[in-house]
Amino acid sequence: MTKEELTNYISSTYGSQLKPLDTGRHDPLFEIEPKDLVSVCRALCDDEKVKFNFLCNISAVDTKEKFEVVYNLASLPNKLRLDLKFSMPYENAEIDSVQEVWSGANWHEREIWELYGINIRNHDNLTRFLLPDDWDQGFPMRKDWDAPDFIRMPEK
Amino acid sequence: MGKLKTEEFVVNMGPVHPATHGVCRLMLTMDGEKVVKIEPVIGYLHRAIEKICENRTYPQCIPLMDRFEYVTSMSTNQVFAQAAERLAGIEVPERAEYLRVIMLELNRIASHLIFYGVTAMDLGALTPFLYGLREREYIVDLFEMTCGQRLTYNYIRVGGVSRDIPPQFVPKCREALKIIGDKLRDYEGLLNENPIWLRRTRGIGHLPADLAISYGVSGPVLRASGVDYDIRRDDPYSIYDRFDWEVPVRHNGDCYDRYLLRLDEIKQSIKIIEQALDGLPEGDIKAKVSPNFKPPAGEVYSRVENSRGEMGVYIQSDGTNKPLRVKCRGGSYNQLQALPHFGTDVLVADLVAIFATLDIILPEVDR
Amino acid sequence: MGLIKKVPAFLEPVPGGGIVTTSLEKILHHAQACSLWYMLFGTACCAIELMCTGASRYDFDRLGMIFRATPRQSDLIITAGTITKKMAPRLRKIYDQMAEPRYVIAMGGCTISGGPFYYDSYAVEKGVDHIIPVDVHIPGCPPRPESLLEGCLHLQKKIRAQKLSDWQEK
Amino acid sequence: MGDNLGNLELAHVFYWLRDLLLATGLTEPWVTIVTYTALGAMMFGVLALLALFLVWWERKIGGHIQQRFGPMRTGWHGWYQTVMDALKLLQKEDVVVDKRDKFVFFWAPVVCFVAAFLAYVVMPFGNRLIVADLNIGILYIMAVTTFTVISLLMAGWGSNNKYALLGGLRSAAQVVSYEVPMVASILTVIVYAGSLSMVDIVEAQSGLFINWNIFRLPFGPIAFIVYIIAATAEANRTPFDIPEAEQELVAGFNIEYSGMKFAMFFLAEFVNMFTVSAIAVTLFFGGWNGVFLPSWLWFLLKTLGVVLLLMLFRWTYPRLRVDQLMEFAWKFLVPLAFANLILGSIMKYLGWYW
Repeated sequence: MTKEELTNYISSTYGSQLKPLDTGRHDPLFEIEPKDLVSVCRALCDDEKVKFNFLCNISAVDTKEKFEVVYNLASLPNKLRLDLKFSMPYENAEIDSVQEVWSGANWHEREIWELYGINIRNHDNLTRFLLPDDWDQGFPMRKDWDAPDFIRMPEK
Repeated sequence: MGKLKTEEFVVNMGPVHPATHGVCRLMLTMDGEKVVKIEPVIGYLHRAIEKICENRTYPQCIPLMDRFEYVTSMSTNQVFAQAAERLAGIEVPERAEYLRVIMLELNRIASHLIFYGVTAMDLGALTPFLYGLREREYIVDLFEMTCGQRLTYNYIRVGGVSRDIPPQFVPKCREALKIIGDKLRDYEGLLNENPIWLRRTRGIGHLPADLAISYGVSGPVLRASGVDYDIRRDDPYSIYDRFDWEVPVRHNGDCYDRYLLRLDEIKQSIKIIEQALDGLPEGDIKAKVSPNFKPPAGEVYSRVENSRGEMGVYIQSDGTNKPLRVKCRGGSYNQLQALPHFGTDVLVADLVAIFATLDIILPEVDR
Repeated sequence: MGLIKKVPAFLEPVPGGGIVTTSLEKILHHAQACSLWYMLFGTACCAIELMCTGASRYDFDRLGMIFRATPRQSDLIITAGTITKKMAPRLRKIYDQMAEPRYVIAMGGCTISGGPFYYDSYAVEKGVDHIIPVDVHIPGCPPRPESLLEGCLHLQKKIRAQKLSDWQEK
Repeated sequence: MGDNLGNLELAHVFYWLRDLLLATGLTEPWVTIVTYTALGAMMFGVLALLALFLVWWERKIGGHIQQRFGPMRTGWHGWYQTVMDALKLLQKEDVVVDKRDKFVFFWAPVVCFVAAFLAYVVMPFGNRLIVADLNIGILYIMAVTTFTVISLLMAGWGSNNKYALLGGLRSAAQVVSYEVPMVASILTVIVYAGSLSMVDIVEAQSGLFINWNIFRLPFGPIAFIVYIIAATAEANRTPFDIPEAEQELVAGFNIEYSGMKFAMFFLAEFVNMFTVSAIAVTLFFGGWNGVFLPSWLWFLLKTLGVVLLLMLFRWTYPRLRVDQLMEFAWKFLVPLAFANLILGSIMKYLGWYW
């Protein structure tokens, strides 16, 4: 299955939940509604035609206006790649955990919770792990984050 | 006879422990010698590379990528350069692609040699450790000859490579490959059939394929569990589709298979490098790229197969000369994550063997 | 502290003890310099170079340096690699666990000043001398094994130049 | 013991010292005490020097196996490296752990050190060169070498450290298991020598090397192999060094010991290695028997040969796991040793040997 076929297949099968985006530069990128996240992921993982059973990565992005969360999926048997993405406002940012679909999402989500302060629903172990145990300076990966001893590079 | 009542106790393995390859801390709940529960505590090497990258231009990010995974830093160079090229639509010259493949594979061999030595040392054999590092020096010499650094190379740049190889590189490289190929037989003779080695590794730490996939385990560990998946072949990048080589796969998923598979990979890498050396074309080594180039807004997730599995970088660009977001994904991150789910109910000595054969290094986990 | 602190106290009152002390001073410090057992402490990139230095081509053992896994039995800690703010208390603890006389080599840019690349990182300790006293700094990112060996030779020189009176309780 | 000193070469020294002391006007019990102390000190000095040499040798051998040099900077090929190590360890701070078991923590290295030297009381270093020819010599050695395990247990318990405790317990289990095949293989030798005395065992092997037990006994090589495996385990050497397995337990039982206390453990380990090799030589390789060279030199050379074997083990093999170690002892070595013993005894009874 080539990339175009994959895009067509996803658009035709999951068209109601997934909208193609044109910012993806190498692999197909789709936008997803946060409320559909777990069900669509489950379906993508179980769909024999594509079978995205491998979660490569989850990244949160702070675009200075909103948060985006990107899921990079791969299919081991069908050798495909797909990216899913959704955005949400700064206030009360919250997403569902996908670890019931891919157990490996656990630490990626924990990291998002820790560094961005995005709450994860249905996560079994939301505890601090990258930052020091006594960290009290907020969420360092946010763009507006600042700390007394933090040296920022000049903008230019 | 009734079972004796025992009491569980907690042992902290790390952050400074000879067997944790750096600064991983495993909180082990133990029942006598038996490990009942593992809780990895990470972050002792969290250097905020992702945050720093947001404050650097694209070419400035590459040295940071070196430090993100220093054992195979060529592949981290490659994955970032590849992502930036895909974002900006840069074509890489033919010769640069060949040089990249040569360096990537040499680095894979170097990394597997370290694995060989360190694993043997963790299981108590001190001599293979020095043998592995001795042969690695030949490869390090080649890197030093090319880019002047022994460890953090900063060689693969956006649009090509930083400099051409010196004329004596090709003969030296062939010589090194020959030495390593010969010595590989010594290595196998030293450990493969050794009854103690077999008892310590065979059947220990069985990782089932479905668990591995669900936890995102990749690379040699995944292939040792019987999943035939290699990004070099199945999601080809650079020019890997031009060479004739095989993806070694083994099916038991235990420590012994993971160990053997890496030795097999060394042989395949030698094969690839020899073909690449034969086909090395003349020409440019770097496309014209401004050091301050601004890729159009967009996002890309690029991935390569390095010696620890899938090495990926997600870059989102907002059209300026600095990335909006760089997220690095290393193979060790997921392997360490999976460890508590298949590494329990073993003796502490087995845990050391499992940890060693997963080939986890901590900068990849903590970043 | 063992013998080294008690020696002058024993010998000073004895007539002619001063002569013995000076020759003893030389021997004792030579012994320290010749058998620096280093602690296995590697956090990041420099750890690989530390391993290489211990391996066949460079061979730490020539200088009488072997690794010990426990801080109690090591004389030297080579802080190979970045020390983050989370790691810093642990490093201090390890240093405190070591038995005196103990020495520190700060290996690599990260441990000297936070490194050439991490100056604007929120998580990296900018220089290991904020945490423990450093005897020798070795620049490089990572330093070559040769520079590490040279640093060790400098440390030996420094140890040999010490006086027994340096060890007295202040 | 004074009586049977008459026919031994060490007695020359003994009587010389005695006469000297009597001449200074000391009276009887004191003279005996002082002479024995001097003898003991001499023995101690020789063995300590030997242990220092073994440490250096081990590092050189390890180095050359790994294609490097080992110590080079302290004298010619680093010959006084271990002297410097010992001097340095003397200077080191003696760290005492806060929540230790005071008595046990302090005495563990002492017990280990003393136990390592006790075996040499009955060790025949050469022709008529022995401190005391006990008629239960080998039994005595088996008894006192086991003291080492008590000291390791003490160190493990007293340090109040989980790694140390695990190391101590491992060593207890290991030594108890390996004592059995070791004794069984030694018994085979005793059956043929017909005596427990070390001197008698050696003298039974006098003559050409063909008379050595390893060639003379019906299954001599098997007895020797069982013995050397068990001895490696007794001396806590790789592949049986699980009590101090560096990659698992950091440093095992001696994790909290520094300075001089650690040096005592360290030296005791090497003295132990020499002990088990010396016993192997006495039992299987004809002890001090040999031609041309003086007997004590033969003994030393043979023992160093066995030590070399142990060192080669160390630098070649990976480490066994703790349960595999037990399995190996009880399921393989013990049956083998006993089968060997029974067969050997039957053949001795039937007279099928020469």
